[in-house]
Amino acid sequence: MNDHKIKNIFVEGAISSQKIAESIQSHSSKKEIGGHSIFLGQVREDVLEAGKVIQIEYTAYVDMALEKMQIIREDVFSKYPLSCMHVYHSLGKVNAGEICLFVFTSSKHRKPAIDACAELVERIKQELPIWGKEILENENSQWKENN
Amino acid sequence: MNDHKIKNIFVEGAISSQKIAESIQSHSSKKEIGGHSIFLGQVREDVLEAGKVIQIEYTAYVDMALEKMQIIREDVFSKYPLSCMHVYHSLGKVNAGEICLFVFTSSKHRKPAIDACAELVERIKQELPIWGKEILENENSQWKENN
Amino acid sequence: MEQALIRLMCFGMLEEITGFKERQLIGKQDTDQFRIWLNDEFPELQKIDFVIAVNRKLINQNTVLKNEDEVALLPPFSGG
Amino acid sequence: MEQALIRLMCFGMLEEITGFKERQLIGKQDTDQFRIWLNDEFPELQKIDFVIAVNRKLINQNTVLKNEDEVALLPPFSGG
Repeated sequence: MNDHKIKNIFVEGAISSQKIAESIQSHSSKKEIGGHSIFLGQVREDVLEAGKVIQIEYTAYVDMALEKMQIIREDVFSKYPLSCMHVYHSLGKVNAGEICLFVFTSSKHRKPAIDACAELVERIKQELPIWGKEILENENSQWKENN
Repeated sequence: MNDHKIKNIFVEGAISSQKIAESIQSHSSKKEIGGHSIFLGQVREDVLEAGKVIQIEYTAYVDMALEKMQIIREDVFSKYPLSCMHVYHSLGKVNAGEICLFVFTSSKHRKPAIDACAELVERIKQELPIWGKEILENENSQWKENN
Repeated sequence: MEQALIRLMCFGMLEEITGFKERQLIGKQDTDQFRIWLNDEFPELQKIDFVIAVNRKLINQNTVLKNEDEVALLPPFSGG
Repeated sequence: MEQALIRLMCFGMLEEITGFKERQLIGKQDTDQFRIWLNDEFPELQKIDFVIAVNRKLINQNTVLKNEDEVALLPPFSGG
């Protein structure tokens, strides 16, 4: 634990393109920024043996995920000269084609923004206690496995 | 040269966050996509010896830039399994804090999208005949140099 | 000696297997004792890949359990 | 022999130095001849870093110039 306030990353349902636009727009006042890197995770309509995925329902161990995200955030801030870092992840139901993960880093130069964003995405996928349950068109479901 | 239609990448003035949102939104129907990677170049309010940068005015050798971009596009498409690739660059005046470059790649999995986007940004900066003239607050100007 | 009362939580597919999301559990001195109880109570968990967190930190060795500790069973993560 | 009429273009700071964006030029058989003419006409260009494109391709060796070729002087790129 540390002295910093724990930031929330979770949003209910899909992340809208409007929210992403607003987040980008809000950085126009930060005039020391030269590059933004963004990663968006989109729910895939995978066709599994058991059927076609139409939705993923996300659950998380929220308290642990936020504590872990705080550690990741501090690691990445100390490794790269970033102006900003924003992370949002969906909870609950997200339809195929909708956005479930939004990672946004900004820096004076492009390289730290790009590298930090890529590293954040990997760590979020590997280290945050979040689970996706794939809802199939035939009303069956199965638990997602990350590769 | 090749058989493909040459795509335009140039837009007059800054690239709006609304345009970026619309571009993201339009991919929600492509349900095989699992990850999008986006790079945004933002005009920095650099403080130079000669004064503070308030705007960059971009010019380009448009025909050559579009031909070169077509080659880069095909190289990157043949190297990474991408669903989509979009590149936009400003011409004319872009104020500090505004977006002048928008690179957007999408793939089934995150890694090709992220790697392709990073490679595109490098190649665009190094290989496209585009020039930025930094307009200073004291009405002087100087030609930008990429690092 | 007072017995530790822990808060036991299950996530993802483990909630479906055990049939509970959260319950209280008493009398387990450490995570090794806890694992023995878990295997007795839910033998089907032996086929499942999962890790244990105590107070929101993953553990990889036997850990003493204190009163009000939060013990969570976590299947492989699949966020993003 | 008919003399090639080429289209000569300057970009970025080179447009400011030469004072033109585009003009026609006649009688240069290849890019080596063209460079000699350029150095005579604009000696200040010798201090400037630039490359030459013929028909929108960068050249790195002497290149024959044909009628209607597009010859461009390009200072270091600074897009993005």
